[in-house]
Amino acid sequence: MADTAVHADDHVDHGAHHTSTGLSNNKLAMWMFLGSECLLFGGLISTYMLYRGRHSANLGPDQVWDIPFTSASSFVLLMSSLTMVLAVSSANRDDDRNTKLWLSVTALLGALFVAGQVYEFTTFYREGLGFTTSLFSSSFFTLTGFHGVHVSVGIIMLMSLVGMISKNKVVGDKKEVVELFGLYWHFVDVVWILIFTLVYLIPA
Amino acid sequence: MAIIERPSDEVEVVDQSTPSEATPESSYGVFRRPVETTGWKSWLFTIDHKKLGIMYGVVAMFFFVVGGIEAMLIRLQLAGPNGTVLSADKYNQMFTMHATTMVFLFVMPMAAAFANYFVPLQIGARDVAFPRINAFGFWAFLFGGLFLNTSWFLGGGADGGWFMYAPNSSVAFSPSNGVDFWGLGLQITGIASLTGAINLIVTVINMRAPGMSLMKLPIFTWMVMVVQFLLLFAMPVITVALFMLMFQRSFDATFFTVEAGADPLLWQHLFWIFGHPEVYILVLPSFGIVSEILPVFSKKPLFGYPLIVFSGAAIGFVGWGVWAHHMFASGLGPISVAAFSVATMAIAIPTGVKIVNWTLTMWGGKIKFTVPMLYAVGVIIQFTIGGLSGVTHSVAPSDTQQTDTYYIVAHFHYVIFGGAVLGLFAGMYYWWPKMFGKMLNERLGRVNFWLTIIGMNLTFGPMHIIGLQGQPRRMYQWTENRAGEGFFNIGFWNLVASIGTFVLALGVLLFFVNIYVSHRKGTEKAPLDPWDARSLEWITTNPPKEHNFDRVPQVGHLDEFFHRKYEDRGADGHHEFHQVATAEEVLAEEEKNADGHIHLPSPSYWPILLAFSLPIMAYGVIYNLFLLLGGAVLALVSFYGWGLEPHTAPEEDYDPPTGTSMEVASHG
Amino acid sequence: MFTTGSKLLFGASGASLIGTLLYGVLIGGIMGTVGLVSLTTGLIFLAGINAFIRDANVAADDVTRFSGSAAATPRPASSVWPIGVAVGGVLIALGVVIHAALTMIGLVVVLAASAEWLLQGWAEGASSDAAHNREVRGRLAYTAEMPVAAAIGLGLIVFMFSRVMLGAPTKSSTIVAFSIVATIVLFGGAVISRARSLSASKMFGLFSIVSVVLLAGGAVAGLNGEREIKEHHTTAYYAELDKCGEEEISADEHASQTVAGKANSSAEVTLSENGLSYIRPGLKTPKSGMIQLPRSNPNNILFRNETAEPRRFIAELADVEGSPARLCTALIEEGGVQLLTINYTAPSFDPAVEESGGYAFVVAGLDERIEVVVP
Amino acid sequence: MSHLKVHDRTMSTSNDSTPILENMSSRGRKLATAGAGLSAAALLAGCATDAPQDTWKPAGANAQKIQDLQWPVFLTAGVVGVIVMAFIAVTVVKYRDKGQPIPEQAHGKAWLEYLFIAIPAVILAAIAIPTVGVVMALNATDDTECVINVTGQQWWWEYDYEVGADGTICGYAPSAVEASPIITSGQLVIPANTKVLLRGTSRDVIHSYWIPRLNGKRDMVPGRVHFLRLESDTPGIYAGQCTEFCGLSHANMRMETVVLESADFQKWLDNELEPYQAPQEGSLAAEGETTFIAQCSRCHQVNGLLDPNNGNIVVSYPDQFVYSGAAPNLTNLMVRNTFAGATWDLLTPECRADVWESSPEEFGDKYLAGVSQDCLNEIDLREWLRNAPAKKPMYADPATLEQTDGKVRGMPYLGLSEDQIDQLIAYLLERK
Repeated sequence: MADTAVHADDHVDHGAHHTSTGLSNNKLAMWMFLGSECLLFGGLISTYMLYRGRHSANLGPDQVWDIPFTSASSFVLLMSSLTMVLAVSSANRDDDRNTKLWLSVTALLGALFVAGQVYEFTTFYREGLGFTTSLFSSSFFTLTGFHGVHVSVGIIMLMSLVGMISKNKVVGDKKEVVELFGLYWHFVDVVWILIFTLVYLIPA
Repeated sequence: MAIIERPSDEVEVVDQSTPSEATPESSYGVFRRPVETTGWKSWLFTIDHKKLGIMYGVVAMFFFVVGGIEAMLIRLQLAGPNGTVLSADKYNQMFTMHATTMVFLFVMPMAAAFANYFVPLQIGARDVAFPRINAFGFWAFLFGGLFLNTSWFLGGGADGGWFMYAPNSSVAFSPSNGVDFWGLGLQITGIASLTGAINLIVTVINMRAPGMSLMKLPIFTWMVMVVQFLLLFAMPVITVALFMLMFQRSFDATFFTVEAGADPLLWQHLFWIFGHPEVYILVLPSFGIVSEILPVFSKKPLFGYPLIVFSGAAIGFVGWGVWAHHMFASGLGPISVAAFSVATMAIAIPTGVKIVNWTLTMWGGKIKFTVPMLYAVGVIIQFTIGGLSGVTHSVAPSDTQQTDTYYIVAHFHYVIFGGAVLGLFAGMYYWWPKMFGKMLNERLGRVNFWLTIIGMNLTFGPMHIIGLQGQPRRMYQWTENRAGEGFFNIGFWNLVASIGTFVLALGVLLFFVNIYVSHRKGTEKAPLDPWDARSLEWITTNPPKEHNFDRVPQVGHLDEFFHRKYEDRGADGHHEFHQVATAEEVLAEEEKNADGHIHLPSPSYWPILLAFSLPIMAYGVIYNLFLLLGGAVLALVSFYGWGLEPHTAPEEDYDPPTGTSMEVASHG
Repeated sequence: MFTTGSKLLFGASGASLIGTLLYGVLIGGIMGTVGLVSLTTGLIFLAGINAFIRDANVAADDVTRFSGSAAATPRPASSVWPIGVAVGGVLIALGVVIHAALTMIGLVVVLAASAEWLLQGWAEGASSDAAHNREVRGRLAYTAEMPVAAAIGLGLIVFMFSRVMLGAPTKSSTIVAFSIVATIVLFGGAVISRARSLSASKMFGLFSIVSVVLLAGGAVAGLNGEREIKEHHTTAYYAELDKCGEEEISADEHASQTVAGKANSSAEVTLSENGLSYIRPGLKTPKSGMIQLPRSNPNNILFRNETAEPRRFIAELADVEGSPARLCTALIEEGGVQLLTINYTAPSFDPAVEESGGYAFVVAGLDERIEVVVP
Repeated sequence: MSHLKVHDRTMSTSNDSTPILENMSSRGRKLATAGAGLSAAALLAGCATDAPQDTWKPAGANAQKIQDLQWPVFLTAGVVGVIVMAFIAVTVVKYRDKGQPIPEQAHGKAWLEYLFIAIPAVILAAIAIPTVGVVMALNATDDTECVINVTGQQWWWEYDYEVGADGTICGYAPSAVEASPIITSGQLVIPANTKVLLRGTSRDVIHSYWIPRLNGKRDMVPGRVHFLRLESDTPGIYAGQCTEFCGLSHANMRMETVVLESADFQKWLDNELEPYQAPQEGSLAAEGETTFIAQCSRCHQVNGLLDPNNGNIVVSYPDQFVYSGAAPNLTNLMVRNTFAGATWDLLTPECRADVWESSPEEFGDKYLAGVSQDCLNEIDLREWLRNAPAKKPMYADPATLEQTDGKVRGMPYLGLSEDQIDQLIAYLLERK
C-alpha cells in the first residue's frame, strides 16, 4: 500500500506529501482498512455467538477449553504488541539494528502464538471436535482461524520487512512503514483480546 | 511518464513514449517498468485514473449488454403462459445471473468509472491517492466478472437467486458449481470494491485542491464519498457470509445445515446487512450526477446544497438500520418487524428531500433541455414513482402481500433503472465531451432518451399490476388458471412488459449507434465548455492532460468554474450576472501559470498480475487445491514485487531519459 | 533479441501448453485441464509482459563491458546453488528408495536452486560492476525470496514448536514449555537490544543456534509422537451404549446448561415439581401426556429442568433402521437448558415402532412420560 | 369501482365487510377522479374479475386488516405522486430558457427546506402509527381456535391436523371413530369462522405460505417454527402460491385453502378418519391396490392399507428414497381436487369451474363430492403417472444424485405400463 500519487509538486520528499488534512495518505488508508476489518470480525463473532450453544449431543465449548493455556498464549500475543511498540520507537530513532531486532522478536512471539493455536486445534480435534462436527465447532474454528490467518500474514510481512530494511529496500518513509505495520499488529491483538473474552472466558 | 519539465507540450510527452534502443543509462532486466503513454501497453499497465475510468466504463457497458440479453430471455419466457423458451433450470440461472450481472458488474462499476474519472478532476487532484491500487481494483473487477461468467461454460450459472438464500444454496439443492462461481466471483469483485473505496475516501479527504473545504466539494464527489463509506463497511459483512457459503459448499462446514440446528435466517441477516446499503451504493452516485447536471442547465446553484449533502449522509447512516425490511415475511418477531417498518419509513424523508430540492433547483431557473438534462429530469420522475411504491411496502403488513411478487420487481426497477441507470446515462451524455473531446449527437440522444423512458415504463409499469394480481417472482412459468380475466388479467400485462423490454433494448442500442455516429471521421471536436458548466473538471482541456491540471486550481466558491466565468454586477440586493471570461480564457490563465515541475507515478504491471492471481485461486478452490496454492504464490510474489517497486520508474527507464528528478533520490 | 528471462518463460509456457494439450487429449478431466490451462495462461502472460517490456536485455546494461578487454569482465562470484541442485538430486534419488515425500522435497530444492543459479548467472552478465549486478539480481529475486523465506520460516517455527507442545507429557508441562520459550524470546530480545557491542556475526550465530535447537526439538518431538490425548465422549456416544442413566458420566463434565436461539424450537419440555409438561410455540398453555411431532423433520426439543436435583432428559426413539435407540441430554442442573435435535423417520403406527414401545420423552430415574405421536 | 359490489360474489355475501366496501368504493370514486398515477392503477387492479390471487380482494379478517391499512397508503402515495409530477411539469414549462437573464445564484431558503422535511415526516408518522397496530394485531395468537401444522418441501405442502388434549381436531370430535392425526397435502381444509393458526416449518429449503385473499405471506423455514393466521367466513377455495424461491420447480409449488361450513367440515373430518376400505375382489381397483403396494407404497402412505398377501399394514419409508423425507399421503386423494403440489387439477375444467364458481351455500356439498369417474381429469393424471419429472421439473434422475446420496427430490420416473396406470387410476379413484 506504500504508493502515493504526488498531489502538488511543492514537496517531493516521500511519505510526507502535502495533504488537505495533514494526515499521510498511507496512514489514513490503513485506518480505513482496519475500520472495515472491524466489521469482518464483527460478522464472524456474531455468528459464533449465535451458534456457540448449537451442538446438540456433541462436544460443547466448556468441555474442550483449556483456559490456562489459552491465557498464556494470549499473554504472549499481548507481549508481542509491546515489542512492536519498541520496534516503532527504535524506527523513530533511526536505529535500524533494534528496529530489525524488535520486529523479529515480534514476529517470533507471533509465531509462538500461532504455534499455540495449532497445538490447541490439534488437541480439540483429538478430543473429537472437528471443523464439521457441529455448528459450534464450525463457527469457532472459522472465527479463530480467520484471526490466526491475520496473525500469520502479519508475521510474514514483519519478517520480510526485516529483510527489506537490511537490504535497504523499503519504499517510502521507513518510519511510517514500520508504524503502519504496528497499527495492523495492534489491531490484530485487540481483536484477539475481544475473541478471548467473548469466546473463552464468558461461559457458554 | 514521470517528469514533465515546463514548458511542456504534448509532443514531448509522446516522444518519451516511443522507445528506442537500450542505452548505457538504460535500466536492466524484466524489471524495467512499462512507461508507454500510448498504445495498448499504456492501457494494460496504466495507473492513470482517467484511462482506468474509461476501461471501467467499457467493461461495465459490456456486462450491461450481457445482463440485458439475460433479461430479454427472461421476458421472452414469460411473454405467454407456460413459456418454453427456457427450461426451469436455465430460467433460474438466468434471473440469478441477470441480477448479479446488473448489480455487481454493471451499475457498481459504471459508477466506479465516473468516480475514478471525475473525482480527482472535481477536487483538482492529479490522480487518486493510490494509483496502483486503483489499477488493481479495475483488473480485479474485470477478472472477477469474467470468472463469474465462465460458469456458463462449466456446468451452468448460479441458480439460487442473487440473494442466494440458505439452505437452497447448499450442495444438495444446487449441485452444479454455479453457486461456487457466484460466491468466489463476488469475493473477487468485492476485493475490488473495498480497495477502490479506501482509495477514493483517502483521495477525497486528503487531496482536495487548496481552498476546497468539504462544504465546497462538488455534490457528485460528496455522493461518491458516501457510497465509498457504505462499501467500506458493507463489503466485509457479505465477505463473511460468502466465506461461510464457501466453507459450507467446499469444505462441509455446517453453518446452514439445518439438521445440525443451523438457523437459515443467519444468512438472510448477513446478506441484507450488506444488501440494503448496496441499494444506496447503486443509486447515490447517479443522484450525485443528477445534482451536478440540474444546476448547470438551470443556470442556478443546487438548491439547499448542505441539505442534499446531509440527506445523502443520512441515507448512508439510516441505510444500515433498515435491512430487515427485506425480511418482513421471513418470520421475525412482530416487535422487530414494527421497528424496521418505522425505520424504513424514516428513510423516505431524506430521499424526499432530494426530490424536492432538485425540483426547487429548476424552479426560477433558466432551463435548457439538452439530452443530459432530459435524463436528469427523467430520473426525478421515474425515481419518484419507485420511491412512492417503496413507501407502500414500508408498511409491513401490506408488504407481506407484495414482497416476492412482481410488484416488488416493478418497485426496484423503477428505483435502480429509473434512479441509477438513467442517471448514469445522463452522466455519459454530460461528460462525454470531457472524456473523449467529441459531443454525442443531440438528436439521436433525444430519440434514445424517449425510447428508453417509454421502454422502461412499458416494461416495469405493468409489473405493478401483475404483482398486485398475485403473480410471484422467479416463476419460470405462469398459467392461465391463475391469470384472471378483464382489464387487469396477468396474461395481457405480461405480454406488454415483454414488448416493453424490446423497446428498451432498442433505446440502449441507439446509444451505441450514437457513439458510432458521433465518432465518425469529420465530426468536429467538442467545444471546451459545451454546457457552460460550473465545476472544476471543466477547467482543463477535453480530454484532460495526463496530469489533469497545469496548475492546481485555487478554489474560492462551491461552483468555482462558474464564478470564474460570471460576475455579479448587481447592486444593493439586486443581482445581475455578466460573463466576464470564456472558458478558453480561464484555461489560458491556468496554463500561463502552470506548475514548474509535475511528476506522476509510473505505470506498473504488478496490479494486473496480482489481480490475475485471484481467479486462479478461485478456480483452485472449486477444482484443485494445488491450483489454489499456485495462485497464492503468484499473489505473494506480485504483492512483494509491488511493495519493492518505487513509485516512479528510475530515469533510465525512459528513453531518451528525461533529465533528473528528486524522485531518483527516493529509491533508497 | 530475447533474454534468458524471457527465454525461460517462453520455454516454460511452451512446455505447459504442450502438457495441457496432451493432458486434455489423453487424460481429460476438468480439474487438471482448468489447472493446466490457467498455469499456461499465467506463464504466457508473464512471458508476454517480459517480452514486451522491450529491453529485457541485461547485456545492454553496460556496453563498455563488451568493448573492454577480457580482464575487464569480472570473475563469476562463488555460488552455493550448484550444491543445492546436487543435494536436491540426491534427495530425489533417496526418495525413490525411501519415501515419496523426499522426492517431492528434492524436486522443490532442485527447482529453487536452479532458478537461483540461472538468476545469478544472468545477473552476473549484466555489467562489470559486481555491486550493480547484485542489485540486478535483487530486483528480480527479492520479490520471490523475501515472502517465501518468511513464509517458510513461519511454517518451520509453527510446525516444530507445535510438535514440541504436542509431545510434552502433560497439559501443564505444555503451558510451562510455552511460557518458558516465550520468556526466553522476550528477554533474549531485551538483552540483545541493550548489548550494542554484539556484532552482527555473533547475532547471526546466536539466531542460528536458537533455530537449530528449535529444529532439533521439533524433530525429536515429532519422531517421539504426540502425547496420548483421550477422545472426549459425548452423550450421543453414551446413548449408543445405552448409558443414559441417572449416574454422572464423563460427558456431563462442564456440559453446557444454556442454549442459543430458543426461537426455533418445536417444543419446550419442562420438568417441574408437578411433573413433565411441554409448551409448543403459538400456544401458551402447557400440555402433558401426548405430543404430536412431524415426521422426517429435524425437531428442536428444549429440555428445562426446574427441579432441585440434576436430571437427564431422554428421547426414546424406537429401534428402527437409520436412527439410534435413544438420545439423551447431559445431566441438567436446576434452571439448566439443553437442546436435542430429533428426527423421527418412521410413523408411530409402524409395527416396528410399536413393538419397541413407541416414541416417548422420559427423564432418567422418574416415571414421568410424554408419548410422542408421529403421524 | 361500483361494479366491485356487483361482480364480487364472495364479498357481497359477507355482510360484515360490506360497509367497508361501500366507503372503499366511494373513496375509490374520488380517487378515480384524482387521476392517473400509481395508486389509481393499484386500486383499479383490485377490481379485476376473478384473478384468484388478487391481493386487493380480502376474504377474511386478517386480509381485511391489511386491506384497510394499505389502500389509504396507496391513495396517499398516489396523490403525493400526482402533486410532485404536476409541480415538476409546471417548473419545466414555466422556467425553460426563454432568454431570461441568468437567475440569482441563491443557495436555497432554510424555511422552505425545513417545511419540505416536515411535510413527509408528518405524513409518514400518520402511516406509521396504524402500521404498528396492525402488525401487532396480525401476530396475536392467543385466541387461536385451531392449530394445523404446515410443512413445506420441494415442491408441495403437507398439512397435519393435531389431535388436541380434549381428543378433538379443531374442536370437532369425529362422530364414528376416536380422533387420530390427519395428514393431507395440497389443499388445506379449514372450518369457516374459525381462527386457524398455521404452525409452519419446512423439510428442506425455505418456502413461503401465501393465500392472498386470507392473509399475507409467511416464510416457512427449516429448523424454525413460524405462524400464520388464517380465517374466513366465506366457504370457497382460495388459491395461493409458494412465494419464496425454493429451487427448480418453485413455479409448480401451489396451495389452496378450502373453507367449509362447520357441518361440512364435520363431514370432511369423518370422511378423513373413515377406516380403509379395500377394493372389491377381482376389480380393476384391486389389481391397482397390488400395483400401488408394489410401485408407490415405498413413499406414499395410504392409512390402513393392508398387504393382501401377508395381512401386514403397509408402511412407507419416504425418508429412504426422497431427500426431503416425505411424499404426499394419498389416503383420501380424490377428496382434494388437485395433485402434484396443487399444480394440476384432478377435475376436468368444467367440473372444476362448477366447484370453484358454486355459491357458498352449495359449495360444501360440491367439494365433498370429491372426484367422480366422469369428472376425473385423466389427461394430466396419466401424463403424471407416465413420467412425472417430464411434467414437473424435479431432481429425480438417479444418475445425477450423488450430492443427495442417491435420494430423489420429487417423484421419479417409474416406467409404469399403461395397464398398471389404468389399474392405479381405478384404485386411486376409490381413495375418498
